[in-house]
Amino acid sequence: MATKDHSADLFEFLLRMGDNTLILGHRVSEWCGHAPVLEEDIALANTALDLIGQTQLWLGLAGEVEGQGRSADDLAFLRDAWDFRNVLLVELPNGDFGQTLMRQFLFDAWQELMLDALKGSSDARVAEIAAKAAKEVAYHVERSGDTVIGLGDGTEESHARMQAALDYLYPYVGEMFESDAVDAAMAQAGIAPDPASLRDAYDAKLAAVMGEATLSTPDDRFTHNGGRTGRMHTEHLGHILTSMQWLQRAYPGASW
Amino acid sequence: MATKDHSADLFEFLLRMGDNTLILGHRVSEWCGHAPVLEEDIALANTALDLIGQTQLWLGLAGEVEGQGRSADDLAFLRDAWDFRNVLLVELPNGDFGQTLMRQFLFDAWQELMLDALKGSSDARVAEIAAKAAKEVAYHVERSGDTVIGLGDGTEESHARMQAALDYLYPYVGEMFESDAVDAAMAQAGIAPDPASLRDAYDAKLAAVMGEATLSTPDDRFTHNGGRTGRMHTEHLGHILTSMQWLQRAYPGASW
Amino acid sequence: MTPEEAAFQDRIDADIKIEPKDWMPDEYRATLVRQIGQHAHSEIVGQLPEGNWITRAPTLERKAILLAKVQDEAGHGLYLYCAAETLGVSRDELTEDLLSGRMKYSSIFNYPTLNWADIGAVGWLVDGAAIMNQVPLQRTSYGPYSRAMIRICKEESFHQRQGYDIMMKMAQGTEAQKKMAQDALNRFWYPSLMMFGPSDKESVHSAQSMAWKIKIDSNDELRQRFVDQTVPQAEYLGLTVPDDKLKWNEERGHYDFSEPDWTEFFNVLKGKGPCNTERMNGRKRAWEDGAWVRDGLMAHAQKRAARKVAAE
Amino acid sequence: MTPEEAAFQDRIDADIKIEPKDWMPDEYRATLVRQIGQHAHSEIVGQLPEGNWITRAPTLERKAILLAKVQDEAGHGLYLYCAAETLGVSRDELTEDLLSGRMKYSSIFNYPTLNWADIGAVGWLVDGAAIMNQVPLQRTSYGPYSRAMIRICKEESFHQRQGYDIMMKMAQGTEAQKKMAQDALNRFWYPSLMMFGPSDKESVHSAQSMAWKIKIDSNDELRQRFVDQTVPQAEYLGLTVPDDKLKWNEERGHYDFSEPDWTEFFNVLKGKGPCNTERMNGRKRAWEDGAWVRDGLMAHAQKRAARKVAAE
Repeated sequence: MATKDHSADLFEFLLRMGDNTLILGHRVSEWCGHAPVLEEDIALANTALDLIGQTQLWLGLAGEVEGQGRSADDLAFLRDAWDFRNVLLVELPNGDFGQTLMRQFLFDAWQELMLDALKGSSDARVAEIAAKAAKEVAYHVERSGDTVIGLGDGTEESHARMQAALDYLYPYVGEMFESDAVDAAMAQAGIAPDPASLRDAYDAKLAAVMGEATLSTPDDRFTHNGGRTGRMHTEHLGHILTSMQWLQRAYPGASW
Repeated sequence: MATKDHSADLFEFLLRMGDNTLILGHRVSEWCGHAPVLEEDIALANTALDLIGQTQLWLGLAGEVEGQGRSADDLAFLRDAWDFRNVLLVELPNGDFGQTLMRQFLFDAWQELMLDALKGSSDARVAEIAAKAAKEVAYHVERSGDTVIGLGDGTEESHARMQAALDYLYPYVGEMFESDAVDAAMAQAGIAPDPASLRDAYDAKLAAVMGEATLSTPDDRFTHNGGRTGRMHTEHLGHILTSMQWLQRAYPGASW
Repeated sequence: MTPEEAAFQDRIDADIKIEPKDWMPDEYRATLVRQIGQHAHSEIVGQLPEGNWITRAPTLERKAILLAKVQDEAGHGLYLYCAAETLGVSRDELTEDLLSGRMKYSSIFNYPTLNWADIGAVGWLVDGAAIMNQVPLQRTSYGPYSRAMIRICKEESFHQRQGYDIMMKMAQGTEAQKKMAQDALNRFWYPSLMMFGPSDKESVHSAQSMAWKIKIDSNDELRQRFVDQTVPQAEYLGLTVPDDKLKWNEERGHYDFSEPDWTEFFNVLKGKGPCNTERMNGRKRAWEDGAWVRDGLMAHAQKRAARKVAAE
Repeated sequence: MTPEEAAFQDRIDADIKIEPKDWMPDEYRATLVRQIGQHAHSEIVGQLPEGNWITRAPTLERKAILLAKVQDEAGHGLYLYCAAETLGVSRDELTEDLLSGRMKYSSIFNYPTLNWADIGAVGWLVDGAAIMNQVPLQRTSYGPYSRAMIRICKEESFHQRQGYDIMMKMAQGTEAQKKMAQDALNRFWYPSLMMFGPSDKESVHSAQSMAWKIKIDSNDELRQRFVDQTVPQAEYLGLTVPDDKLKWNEERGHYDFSEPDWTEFFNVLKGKGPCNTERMNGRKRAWEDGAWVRDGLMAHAQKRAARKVAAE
């Protein structure tokens, strides 16, 4: 275990992991009862549930590492937007079902690679969470990938919608592979991989799925960023928090 | 002035007035920057502004009458849904522009009659607020009425949308004319009219405008209710509050 | 009674399950389709009042539990549509019937969820009443329906406990939380009593349905059972059931209680409940907005099948 | 220079306003249309970042002030579209040009408003920079444009004071509020400096525009003036301008400061700012969703006119 020297960086890393799953889980949960077909209602609820479960683990560990007595709930419900460390991708609106599933696939494919690497983390607690989450995510990525393929290679309309979704979302993909001092510290301590090192495998996965889906991945590698460093989120995050944190803010100190 | 004996009822009455304008003002303000044409952006912002201004007066007086040191802001930002006393009509979602303007007209037409009666209130403070607000509302009702006519008697599509809006909203109209013990106390003290007494004039106004608009007012007088008594709001109100009260809830005690 | 009908009734009387391929009276089939379909629709529409609080659930744990519950409900809908399909009616047909208003769903879901305790009350009271209705249906005469009910009841009782757990937390919480709990009970009490339907005296279909074992107990029996079970739970929570006339009747060995307002019940049934329009609009929008998805996935499946044939 | 052109330039040099019916060079007209149109679009798109906080304004007073401000901005848009119309281009044409991306709006509105202090910063810095640009334009050579700018500047300076007032409240508020204020300044400082455009050395159009008095001061002059005005205000608020190199230069009588990141500027201009897509989608949706309204009102106006004719 290598926590002592890296605890500030590790805390930051864990927030990034947990905020990703928290915010995406929230977004996915907004679909409840409104999916195009019953099986998708079930699948979306299941995905959201897995993501919230992972959030409990990541943010729980983050609070432990921070050592100031903050629980996973405290971190989820009592920070304002600027303290969140999720990538911008997961904040983006659901849009139509295609946009939601495209966002899911773009995230799942990254998460699968990240978790796979984290299973070998020098920090046993991280490795353990990763091992548990990886099983869930293997299912997520299979499902979201299949749906992207099915809708991309479906009707003319579904193809056009999926291409529009990819065009809209792709400029947020690069942020998942950016590296900074936190990542360097994590890599050096053997806790987590350098995100940049995952990009080739990701691109290969994307190429395969988009190929089958008959969709064109944009050439431009420009990426929006600022979420995982906290420098600048989108305007959407603040609105998410108004709902997500409502009860905790309106009734501070209550136990639920 | 007749406040002493009626202060609890008067407080309730003032909340009803102020919560109507607060919640409708909030709804209208959601349009900001998204109206179909620039003049409407201006008009909607202006309507919202007037309604929020009226809210300051009604809730300010409510706090004064209550005598517990609560300001208009305290009442607006620190009550939960069950303490709101607005009619359900004003909570309903904006829908399309037609639905927003239909809701506005249905409310404006009531408010005009109510304010006209309140100008003769035995409570000088109420009369004064009513006199000020009446000038603004005379303009609102003219504008919303003209728009309902223009869109009702416009294209086939605009007609159909306006008819759908009226059909959706009409079952919320009756609540504005319901009377209870609070209203009886207000009427007896000469502070406010019995809402039921305004219905005939309202129906005449509605008939005139809907006639010109070539729209059919539903026959059924069934009405949803529960808002102005606080018995049961719609699910929409709670969501409105998450945004509206966010900063006051997240940063209690701060001065803005 | 024809010989076929008599043989059919003998099987039912002997507690032998009717299976999809067995002969059955048209009216038996029609009644089952209506009952199972309505139940399935209720599971689907029932996601909406709870979904209303998923984004505002107060803790991660509560959010996870609520998500799991809503997921279960969609699953129940699926079991039930499958059971209905064995009677020769497709899920899409049933959905169209729901959206056109030809079929109903449980009126309870036309009431709003207005504070977090409502999510507790839905589990405690609404699922509680549902279980009261459903437990006997595990023994219903139609095999697929009976088996679906067995699976569903297991999960529902879990949901009810979770709902009661929320109420407990709220009732033992801050003043505001206690007020939420009482407010929730006030609003959900009578609508829950309505879930058993009007008194059997007024119900025309009941006798035949009971003979067919599609319906097992009378509405009034179930309602009494629900009241008897729920009142002590409310007392344990320190909450007041909103009924002045509620009183233990030593002689009857049951609680006496006030009837719900049946005018309201019939109003809600006619579409005039607080949320009928919102619920139906929500489902219609989901169905209409999802058309391109269903079409797209169908087209893809056909392309794949065609490619597979071509490759063979 | 043709005699017409010379006469035109003489009028401008003599500070005589050019009016719609006067002869003017095509390029003068085109430049004005571009500049006024872009300014009008900026007012319209500029409603969105502020609109983002209207529903969350922390007090009734702040909400009212913000509504009034946004209403003013729409009004400014209207003045400017009217000024552009005097040059022979309709508002609908300009709108189509905005939505198709052929015309731009000020890049500053492609930055998000992320906390309440941002609303203060937009007033203080963004409106402050806008005024710096606009005050000289009151003396611009084209009459309708000049008159629009006079009306606009009066209101804008009011907005700037309101923005500064918000910042003051925040800077003197709780720790969290101070942090919001500093965060807002950090994010809006360099984008505000970019509002004056790249250095004139790199601008090809500037010389001609200045001769025509469409442009009065150089970008660098205005930027310097803005920095000189704003830095003491930031100090007064107790906030730190996010520039290590910022320093009073006694010799120049001005502040030395760091250039903004012009790569970012050109990226934002190309559509890659944080909010370009959201802003354009917002406007497109407003325009498309509003088509039936515009058509309906137009149809009604025609019906009325026809009825009036028939009645005469």
